[in-house]
Amino acid sequence: MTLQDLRPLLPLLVLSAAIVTVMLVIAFKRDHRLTFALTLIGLVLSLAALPLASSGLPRTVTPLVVIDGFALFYIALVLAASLVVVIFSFSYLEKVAGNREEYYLLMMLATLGAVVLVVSNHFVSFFIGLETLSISLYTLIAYTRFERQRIEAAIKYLVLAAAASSFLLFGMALAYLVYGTMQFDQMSSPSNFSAADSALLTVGLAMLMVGIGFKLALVPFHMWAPDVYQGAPAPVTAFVATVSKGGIIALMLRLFAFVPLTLGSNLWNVFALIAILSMLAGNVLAVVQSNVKRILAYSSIAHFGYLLVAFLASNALSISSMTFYLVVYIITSLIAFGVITVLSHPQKEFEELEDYRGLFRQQRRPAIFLGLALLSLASLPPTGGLVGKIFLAAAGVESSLWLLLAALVIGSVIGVFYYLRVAITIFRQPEEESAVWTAPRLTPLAEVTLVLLSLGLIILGIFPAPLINLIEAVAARLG
Amino acid sequence: MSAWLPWLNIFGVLFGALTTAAMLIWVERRLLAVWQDRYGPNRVGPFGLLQVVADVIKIFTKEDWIPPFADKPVFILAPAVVMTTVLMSFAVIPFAPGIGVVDFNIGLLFFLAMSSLSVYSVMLAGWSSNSKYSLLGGMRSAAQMLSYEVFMGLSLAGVVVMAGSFSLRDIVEAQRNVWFFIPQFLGLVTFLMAGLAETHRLPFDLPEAESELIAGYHSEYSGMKFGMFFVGEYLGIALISSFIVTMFFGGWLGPFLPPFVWFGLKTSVFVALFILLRASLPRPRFDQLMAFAWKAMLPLTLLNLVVTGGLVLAFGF
Amino acid sequence: MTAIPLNHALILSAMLFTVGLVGLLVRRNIFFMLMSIEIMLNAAGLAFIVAGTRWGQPDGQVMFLFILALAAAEVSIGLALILRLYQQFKTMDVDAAHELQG
Amino acid sequence: MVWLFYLAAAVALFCTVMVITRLNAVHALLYMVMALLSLALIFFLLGAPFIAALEVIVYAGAIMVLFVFVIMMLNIGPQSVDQERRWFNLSTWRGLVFIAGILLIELIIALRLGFPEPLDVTEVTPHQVSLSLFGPYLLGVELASMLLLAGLVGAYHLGRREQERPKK
Repeated sequence: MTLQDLRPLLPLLVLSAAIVTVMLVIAFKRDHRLTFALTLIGLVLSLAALPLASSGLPRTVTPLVVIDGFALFYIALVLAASLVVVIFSFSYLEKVAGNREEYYLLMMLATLGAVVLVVSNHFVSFFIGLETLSISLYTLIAYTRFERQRIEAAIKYLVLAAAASSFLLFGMALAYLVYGTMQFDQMSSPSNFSAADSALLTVGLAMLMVGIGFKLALVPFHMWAPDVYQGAPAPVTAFVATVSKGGIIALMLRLFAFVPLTLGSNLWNVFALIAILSMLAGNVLAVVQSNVKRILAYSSIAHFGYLLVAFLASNALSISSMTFYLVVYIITSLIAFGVITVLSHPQKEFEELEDYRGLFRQQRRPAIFLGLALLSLASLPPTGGLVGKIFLAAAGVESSLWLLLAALVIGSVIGVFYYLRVAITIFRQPEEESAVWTAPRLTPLAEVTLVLLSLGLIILGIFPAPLINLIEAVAARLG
Repeated sequence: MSAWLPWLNIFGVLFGALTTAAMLIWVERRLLAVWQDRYGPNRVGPFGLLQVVADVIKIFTKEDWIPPFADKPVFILAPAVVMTTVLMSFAVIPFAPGIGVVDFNIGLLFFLAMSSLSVYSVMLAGWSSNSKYSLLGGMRSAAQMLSYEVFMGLSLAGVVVMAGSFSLRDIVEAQRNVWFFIPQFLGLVTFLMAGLAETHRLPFDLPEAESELIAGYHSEYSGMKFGMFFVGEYLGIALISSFIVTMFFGGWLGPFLPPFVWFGLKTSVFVALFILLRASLPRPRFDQLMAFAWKAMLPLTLLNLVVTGGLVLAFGF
Repeated sequence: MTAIPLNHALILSAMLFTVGLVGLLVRRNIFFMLMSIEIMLNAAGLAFIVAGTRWGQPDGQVMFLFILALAAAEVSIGLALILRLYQQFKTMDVDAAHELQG
Repeated sequence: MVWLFYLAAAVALFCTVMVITRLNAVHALLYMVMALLSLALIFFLLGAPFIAALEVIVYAGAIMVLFVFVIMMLNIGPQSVDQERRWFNLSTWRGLVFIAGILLIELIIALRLGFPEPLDVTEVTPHQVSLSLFGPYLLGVELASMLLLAGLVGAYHLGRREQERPKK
């Protein structure tokens, strides 16, 4: 490692420095506002470090980490999403009794984990990034630790995530056994594998897939998603839905740019089955839910199923369409969970469908934001959701994956039904007695953020070209 | 000749360690008596030397009673663990060139491994006795030993950095020019503390604290099982003393006298120091003990390690 | 050193992994579930050591060190959660906690 | 020395099975420690003495001690054994063991294919491990400290005892 290597690492270094600073500040002076401000500054600074890091790319810094345009794009995405989540968290945490400061520390640690995932080029950094993310999430999910459902959700997540990690590790070990290296970009080296080696590799990759599938909550590894989405505090749910999954997608794209996943192979078929199941089961199960957080959980299962369609197509469009869709999905989820967060109280989350009845009459602006997010989730105009899905489908069409596309269409049609159900509830006449909850205060910062996100969503729906061009430029470097 | 030399070594060390431990019981009582201006055991044999033999006969013939409420297998296992781990640790101690059971290239780690396993004996004894004093003693010792183990390993890291090896023989050889207690004085101090805590000696004897926990984890033990805890403690003292000598005081190195004698002399000094500490220091409160470990000792060892590492890196000695 | 049949070591790790998995699925006591996870992590670690041995590289051992770090962090949080669970539900049974249902 | 490997493997496997079938948590834990010790022996035979030592120091000596510590804190005595017995449902066992057996057989078939020739094990010394730990894996070490920090902060936050009164 040389001094030149530090420059591309700047975003990570700034983030780590911010973590240490926040930790020390907490040790000497507990102050919610101060910690919040420091966290914001840390995240903004590390976003600001991105342009500084962007000269002389791509650069491999030790075998573990590679920084290239793709990585920088995803770092920006992850950091921005985490910044938004932190902004929403403030008013929620104000109502939390007890220590609030550790929340920000853990949030930044989790973000660091996701950033490491994005830049990792090696099983070791993959594993450490993933686990830093997970370990922080265990605590974040149980953060308001005197609510029973938090503990329950955290334990479920911990047990299942740890089991998934061990699958992942075993898979990595087998892959290492075959390749003799843990570095992604050396795995493509065309060595003539014996039958034995390819058998081992298939088992290894299948086990890796279990781990990744779990983190993305794909069917049949999705059991945790609804419980954790419901049980976790609303801002943490937002984090799980956006930052954590975004990091994994970036990693998956990088890993499978080198490890072959040929069309029609056994592994490919299993992936396809998972995709179809996720799209169908996610949407069908969402229909019967009456809890908005659970609905969003099932809907996220389906959405990552859609993403897999483009992934399986593995053609020129795959990476750019997935990235674009992911950006749109993250913005949409941030709006949806942001609204839930600002309306929620730690003891009583604003999550039952009944709570939303007549929201429009009582809270005009949040209702509009939420409505917009639902439109985007249902891929209706004028939002980015529509463009994204067309883009995904185009990738599928190019590789003629008709079965997967059929599932995508069926899933989307079911999706429209339940998203609109929620949307309609918002605009219905409120029941007389449901006016009990007092209108929470929307902090100016949160409101500005929501407005910006909504504008972004609409702009992506109308002028997607600039972002697509940017993504295509950065994606070209990969693979 | 060479075929049974290892066996001679093994049994020699085993016999030596056990005899030393038994002798230590007598030594401790005599020395304590001297410092407290009393006689100590002086009836059985010359200078009361046979007192230990008498004690052993008593302990052997005592009824070996297992309380009905205890968890029997674990209850029996606990004292065996302490004897096994301590005796196993003696295997890697280099007493003199040619004397010693094995020369292990990870000897130091082996020692740490055994000392971390010995925690179980106390914890299991405390748990299986199914009595509240024992349980409290067991919990205290678990917390204490876990905390002190952390910097026990770290305090030795400086020595490893300077010697460049985990092998105890290499470490002794590396002290030909200067004994490590001079450059590694902080390491010595912290290791001494950790060693005291690991052997539950005063002032760190909170797990057994007669006055508050009525002997803590081994309240329910009697007969030979109690004897094993008892002897185990003295074995521990001998072990930690000889380990300090190996790591910091040049092991067998020394002029004129044969190496083995040097080793024995140096070790005796530290055994005496352990006993003197018992005679002179009061027992701290439990939270003070923990705070001391985490807030004073751990930073000190880390500082020591960083400085040592930096110096070695800079000057390469 | 001696010649150990590496595929047998690998099969051992697969067996341990499966046993851990069975334990995880069958036991309802959260305590045993955590222990089963430890078994699975260890089995994966063994596989890494075997792989490292095959290539004569230290990388497998390095990975094991990171697994150790993970296990320590995970267990400490898991046990803290167990304490919470026991305090709030008065049980170690994970199925007793079922407030989250769709 | 090959027989030593098979002996250790048999002990590890036996103890692991015992871990998941015991009713008494402490007994299970002791079997777990035994399994870890025999695994350490296997690591040693596979030419990884450093890892063998760390397995004992960290896994058996620290992580498992935490388990015992929690058992003692919760004071789980014999009464919990009866409860475990009630939860010990044989029919779930049979089904799951069957499924897991199939999985295992598939795994073994895949693994058996791999390099049947016994390899001459070369020891990878602690020295080599440390050099690569602080060479190519330097960033990994730094990041692992962040991982441990997350664990530390989390355990501190979740484990703190005092009751917080909800603010209205």
